[in-house]
Amino acid sequence: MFLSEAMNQTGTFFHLVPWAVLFPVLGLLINMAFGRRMGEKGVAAVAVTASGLSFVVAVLMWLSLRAQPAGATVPFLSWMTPVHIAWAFRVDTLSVTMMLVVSGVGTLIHLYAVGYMHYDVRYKGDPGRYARFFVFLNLFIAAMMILVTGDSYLMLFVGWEGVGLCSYLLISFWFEYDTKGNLSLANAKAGNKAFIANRIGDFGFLLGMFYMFSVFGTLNFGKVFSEAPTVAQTHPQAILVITLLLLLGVTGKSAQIPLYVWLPDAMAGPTPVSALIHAATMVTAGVYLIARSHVLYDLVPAAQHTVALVGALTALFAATIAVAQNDIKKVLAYSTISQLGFMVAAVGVGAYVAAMFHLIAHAFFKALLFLAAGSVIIALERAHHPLPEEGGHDAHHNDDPPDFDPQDMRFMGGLRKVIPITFWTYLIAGLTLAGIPPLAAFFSKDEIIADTKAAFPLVYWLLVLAAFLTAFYIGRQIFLVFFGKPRSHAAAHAKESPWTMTSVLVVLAALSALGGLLNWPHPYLAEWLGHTLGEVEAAGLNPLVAGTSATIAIVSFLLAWWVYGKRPLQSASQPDPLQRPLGWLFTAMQAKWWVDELYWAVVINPYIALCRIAAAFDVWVIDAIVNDTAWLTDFVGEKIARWQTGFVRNYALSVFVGVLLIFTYLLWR
Amino acid sequence: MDFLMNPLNLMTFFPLVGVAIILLIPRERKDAIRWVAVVTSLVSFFISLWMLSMFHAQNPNFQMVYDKIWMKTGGFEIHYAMGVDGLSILLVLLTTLLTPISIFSAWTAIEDRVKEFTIAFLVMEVGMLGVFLALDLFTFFVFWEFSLVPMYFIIGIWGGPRRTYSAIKFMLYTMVGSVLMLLAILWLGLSQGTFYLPDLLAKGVNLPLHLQSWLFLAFALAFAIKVPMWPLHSWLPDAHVEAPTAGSVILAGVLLKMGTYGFLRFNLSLFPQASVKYAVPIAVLAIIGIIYGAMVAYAQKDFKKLVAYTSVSHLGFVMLGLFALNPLGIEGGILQMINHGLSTGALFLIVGVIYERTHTRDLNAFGGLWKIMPIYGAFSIVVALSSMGLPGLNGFIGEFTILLGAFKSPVLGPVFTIFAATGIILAAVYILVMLQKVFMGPVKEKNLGLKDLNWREITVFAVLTLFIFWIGLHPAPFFNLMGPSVEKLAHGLQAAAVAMH
Amino acid sequence: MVLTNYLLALSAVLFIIGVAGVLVRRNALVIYMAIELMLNAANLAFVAFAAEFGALDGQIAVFFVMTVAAAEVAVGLAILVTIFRTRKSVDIDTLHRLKG
Amino acid sequence: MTFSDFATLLPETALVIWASALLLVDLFIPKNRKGWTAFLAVLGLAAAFGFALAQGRGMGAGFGGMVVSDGFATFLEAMLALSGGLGILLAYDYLKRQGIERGEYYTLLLFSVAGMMLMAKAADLMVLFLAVELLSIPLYVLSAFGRPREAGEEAALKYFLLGAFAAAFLVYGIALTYGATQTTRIAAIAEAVQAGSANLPLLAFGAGLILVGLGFKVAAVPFHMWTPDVYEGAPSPLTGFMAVGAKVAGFAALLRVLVLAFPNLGSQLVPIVWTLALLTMPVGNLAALTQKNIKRMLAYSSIAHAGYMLVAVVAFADAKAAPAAVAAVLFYLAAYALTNFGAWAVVVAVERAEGKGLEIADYAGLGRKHPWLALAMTVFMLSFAGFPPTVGFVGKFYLFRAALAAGYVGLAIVGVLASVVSVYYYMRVVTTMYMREGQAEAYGDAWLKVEVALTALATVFLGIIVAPMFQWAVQAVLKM
Repeated sequence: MFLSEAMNQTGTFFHLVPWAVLFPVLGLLINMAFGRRMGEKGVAAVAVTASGLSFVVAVLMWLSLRAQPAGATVPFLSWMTPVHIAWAFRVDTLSVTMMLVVSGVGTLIHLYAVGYMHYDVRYKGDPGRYARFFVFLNLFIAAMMILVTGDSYLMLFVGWEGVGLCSYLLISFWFEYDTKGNLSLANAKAGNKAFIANRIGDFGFLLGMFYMFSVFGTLNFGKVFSEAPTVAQTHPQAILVITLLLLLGVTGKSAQIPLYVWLPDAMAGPTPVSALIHAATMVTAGVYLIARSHVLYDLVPAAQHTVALVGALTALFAATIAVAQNDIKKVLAYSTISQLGFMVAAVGVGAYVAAMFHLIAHAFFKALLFLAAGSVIIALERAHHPLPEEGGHDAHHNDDPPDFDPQDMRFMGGLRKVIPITFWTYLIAGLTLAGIPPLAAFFSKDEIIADTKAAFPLVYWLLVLAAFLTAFYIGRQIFLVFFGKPRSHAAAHAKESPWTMTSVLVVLAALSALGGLLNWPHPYLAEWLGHTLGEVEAAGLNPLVAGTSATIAIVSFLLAWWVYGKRPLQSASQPDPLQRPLGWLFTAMQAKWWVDELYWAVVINPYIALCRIAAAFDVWVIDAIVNDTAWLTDFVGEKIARWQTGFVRNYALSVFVGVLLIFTYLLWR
Repeated sequence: MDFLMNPLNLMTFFPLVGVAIILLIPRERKDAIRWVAVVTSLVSFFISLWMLSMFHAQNPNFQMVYDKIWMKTGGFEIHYAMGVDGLSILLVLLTTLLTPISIFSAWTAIEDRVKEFTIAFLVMEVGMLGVFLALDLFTFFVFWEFSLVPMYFIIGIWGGPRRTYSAIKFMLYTMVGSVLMLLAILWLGLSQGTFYLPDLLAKGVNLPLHLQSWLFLAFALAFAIKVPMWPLHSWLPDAHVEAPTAGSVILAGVLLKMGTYGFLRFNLSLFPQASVKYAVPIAVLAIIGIIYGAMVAYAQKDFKKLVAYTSVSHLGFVMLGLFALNPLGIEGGILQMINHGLSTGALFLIVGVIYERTHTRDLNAFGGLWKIMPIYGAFSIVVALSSMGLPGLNGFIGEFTILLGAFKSPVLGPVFTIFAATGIILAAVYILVMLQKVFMGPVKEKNLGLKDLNWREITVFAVLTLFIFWIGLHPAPFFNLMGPSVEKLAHGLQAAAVAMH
Repeated sequence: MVLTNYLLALSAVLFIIGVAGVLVRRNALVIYMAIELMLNAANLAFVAFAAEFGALDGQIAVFFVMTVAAAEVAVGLAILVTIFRTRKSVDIDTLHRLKG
Repeated sequence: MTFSDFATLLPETALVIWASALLLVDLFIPKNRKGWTAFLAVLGLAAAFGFALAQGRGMGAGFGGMVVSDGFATFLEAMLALSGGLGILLAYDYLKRQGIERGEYYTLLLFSVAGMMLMAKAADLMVLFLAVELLSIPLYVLSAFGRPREAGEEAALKYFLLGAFAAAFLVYGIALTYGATQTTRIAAIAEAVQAGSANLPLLAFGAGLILVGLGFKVAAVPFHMWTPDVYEGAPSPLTGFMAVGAKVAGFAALLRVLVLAFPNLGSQLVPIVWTLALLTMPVGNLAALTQKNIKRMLAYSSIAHAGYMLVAVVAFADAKAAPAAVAAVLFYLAAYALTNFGAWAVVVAVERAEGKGLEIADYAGLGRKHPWLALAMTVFMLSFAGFPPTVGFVGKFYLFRAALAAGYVGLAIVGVLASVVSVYYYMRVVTTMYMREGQAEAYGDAWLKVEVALTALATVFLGIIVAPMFQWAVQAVLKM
């Protein structure tokens, strides 16, 4: 590799940034055209290479930025000429951070999926869809790269909707099944839900852009940010409205209240998708958007407060739901919503570095949690009905109940012995999530909580409470899944996943554990991002806050052990130990506070009814008026023809009447 | 001879050469007839490319003008005049592109009276091109009215069970508006002493506002029915549902654009003050159309009807853009006309593909088709996404520009954009539900044996998809073609708006 | 002058009687006679005006009208005869096959 | 009475002499050779056509101002001579096919044409009356030509009685006009009004009655009721001829009388003509909607077309708009004539013995079995409905232009909306031909086919190359 030759005159690689998008696009085109002929290995090689090359580009950008921290803008192709917006890439420390996370974690997950999907397509009975999966995955990398490298809000929006599309395509990847593998429309509907919820958010984003364009005359980041202070003087309301509209977009993409409802259902997608899109990368786009727009948000405290409050409420709300779920992925899904709430709250109080820090850490540990969960699920699945190539001959020779669900934690238990690598990595990730020092999330979450304490006490208390619940539900999960006795045949006979999967788990576990080093003890990340975000925060380890949160985490985790670990469940049908003490509260949490039902009753069903009414109106009023006009014309014609009686004298009378009328008129005038 | 040396005349009337040849071919030799039709329309397409190569994008005026006096009577002259400018060139290209595509797509779908079918299509092309190119009100009206006839036959002969009803409804409904427009044309010609558009534009229509308004309304009625704008749309679902696939493609792709083009070419250009006066009511109707069309589309059980109602919604966007009365809105409107032609044309082809295989359009009869027909599924998803305005595909470019135009419009404003933008959410709802019902979910047993696309269908979809991506990713060439003409038009409108206030 | 007025009044009365005859009678022959009455009412008017103006052209017009009426009656009677041959009646109320 | 007097009347004179001679010659033509009579009749019409054209822009007044040869008359005479020829072409094969071939058909037709031509030339109300009768009497006879078909006889009697009834109104109107102005000369009437020597109230009544008489001829509502019955009952070729000839002659007289005799009676007469137009268009079109018999449908449609033309006629009193209005009516008459002959030729071709094959439903499948015939019929229907590029469209264009130029916007709106209604029933024929399966048959000899082809081509050709004919019509406008 002749790196020096690839450098341009200024000695950087910035001009190569379009390749971060183009490599995955190339990969998906190849797989789309030849995927069926290349076989699984070929498809996997192309997809992983494409994603990996994208990561290489990101690394090159990182190297270049070290030399020139100011970054660069790389124009690529003219685009929306009427509004003077081109395809142009922006390379700065913020975008490159995101690029590294996206392509890095993305590539790891590509690797994991190589093995995972091999089994998945076979369990679902359509091996032909292997290539399609990697096409979508590459498309996702491309779209995400557009999102994070775009030089304007419009280009960001392209990636924004593009990742939404990939999310939709991958959620409904097994469009003929539900999550348990029964023939159903459920997965397809989950995909629709995700896309539509995102569209509602995008509606706000779009309006925000329109308003922004009409005030600033451009959507280009550089110009908007440089003019923002002036505009804040001339149009004080404008920036507030714009930032709030953007927030609506954020609630859609980053699954905040009130649009979070799609994310739990999004777990219908294959597990690598849940890890990559619905945990590590796409859902953090909202955080990225606000961080990117920090110039605007900093100008309007009211918007910041709203953002912080939304984030904190979401963090707590989702955590309460996570406590009562039985589906291993659903718990993680609500956990993701909750953690995203932390990040959003952080950007809301202006703690952009902390948010980004947590974003990165979360990308590692949450991806790991999902992948490990996927490993658990596959392990149970394989034990439940082994593939023919693995010596399985009779699908149902085990004694699992008919409602067995490989994702339901009540059918697990004791797995730490049969799938040890998965267990250990899961444990690391779980402890990270719980905020146990010195794992990555301890530092990042701690920074967030510390920053909110000064800025917005209400948010601080909400977050503390959420942090308590976080450690509890992850503890509950770990004890339910890995400890105690196996509560099903499959759990007892589970086998460890192949090395393609476990190796990724190990790498991610290492990253989760050591991720804290990014910003502690030396604030590398703060300095790095400071080039873009403008301010370098004081390297934060507030001993008091740190101590408190560490204590909370440990206490909460122990509480989980006390409830679920000390006296493990004996069978799958046994009620949850919290059911009795918490009563209706537990039921409400388990039922997700009936938010879905509320939306159905208040929004969706009325809309469907309205559509039906409109359709009926169209037929019975609008079209009926047209047809009735025609009918009336015909009717009158028939009546007129009826005058023609055939009797001569009537005809003569008609003439005579005509004469009379003429005479009357002449006399009368 | 100089008549045929003009590319516009040559392109417009070349299909008649094909008609003449087809008349000589025995009716049993269906493939020969089809080939002649496809090749003829392709020649017209190449002539249109020739025209494109001679077109100067920086020139906002009419180009390649061919102007001869048709008849000279009493007080004034009626011209036969053709010309092209930035407002029409894209629509001309769309027409010459979609005609061969739709003839090609009907290769196996139409087996009965192939001779008449191809003749109808070629004659139709003459009418459509004439409408977009005519520079004289009389010439325009001749083509406008004439283009009804072949479509009447296409729906009426090769359509579904209620074809005669739909055909006559299509015809009568359209005529109600166009006869009043004829009177308006006459009135305008009489009062201004000419029907020749460049003259009218150069002098400006010199009438008091209330007379302008009446003329504006008469033109608007004709075009609003054609577009169709809410609540004058009810001929559309019937016509679309009954028409054969190729007919639907042309109907949605080109014929509806004749309405929006009419607004652009005549209402906005000739009556700028009246346009300012009526911009708000028309925009309100457009928005009702956007939302209503989307809602009714959602409630349909017939695949084709669903697509038909999406047209009501999409053309609402076009109308909103045009009546934003600023360059942004108008450019978006024009581009969206093209986008709608490509996307909805393709959607109708999608319906046609499955109808040809299963002989049903009931949305509940499908499901999981992506599994058995992956190529079909892939194209369909792209087209559907284009239709719902996914960024990176063509629909978004148009909708974004339109909405932004309306937002910044001197006569409309943010409220219009807010309501119209809900259409983007609702579009996602009906498109996704459509995809879900047809392409997702479990496969029905009777559909298991369905064949994926053949090379002919793949060619058709590939061409359309190419344009869908091209406009979505790099629309600059398209905007450049229309830019100067739109600027000129918007300049006049701006002046009128200033004069009004 | 006075005479003219009387004559015109008579002519009008005759004309109206003729019209009434056409409207109320069912026999085709009688109807035609009523029409003749109307024509003659016109003739009377012509003559009356001619007399008042002292001009000849009005009186000549009468000859035209009478001649034409004669020609008409020839054709009319032929048609009536034909009809009578086929349906043995000249009652026009039986003739209403063509209608609607 | 000099030679020049006859010269002004040459086409009519020649035609009458020729017809009289043919009446005798026909006696010597064997029964199975009646084609000769037809041929000779056409020859006579050709001569009349030639004579009419030879008169060019006109030869001035003749017979002491009772007739006038002007461009207006020339235009109409040429058209009427052609109509006569087309009428004979229409009839020749039909009469043989129906077994009613007699030489008198052609001679009577010639007389009728002579009457029509005279009507175009009449400059005196008495001549007008004579012309009306010369036109009508042969038609009464011809209506019953299908003897002993009851429908034909009924039609003939109805036509005769009502025609005579209307003629009586016409005569009475002439008498009143004479009483009011001391003259029956058309030009002199206007002069008398202008000079103030006319008895205006009396004149208005006279004019009103003349309108009734002529309104009957052109089938204006409410004087239209004879039309459907007669058109349905009469032999189809005759109906085709009558629908054109009688209407052309009627409008010729109407225009000449209104524009030249009563231009100053606008305030009295315009509202009447306006109302006639307003009633005629919708009634004709609406009644045509529900017809199942194609002859009846075309009859109502002819009423409707009379209504469109009346719209332009309303402009007669407006000195500025009148010339264009007259030209528009002339053009429309020509357009109507062409289209009408074509359509009736198809009707004749499809009609079977015993009056079968006249339902619109009988046209089902024509598009498959006889594509060219169906195509021609489509062209005619489109022309009737006013679709470009047919001559019918251009005709309507000019008519409504004339109406707008005179300021009759309301009438024009009613007119165009009524024409939308007409699209429905015209297209129903097309729909039946192409979109219904059936066993339509077509007969007819080469001449009939030639007529169909010629009229179809002309309908389209004159719809595209409009200028020459319209130029002619413009030059043919009435001058004092």
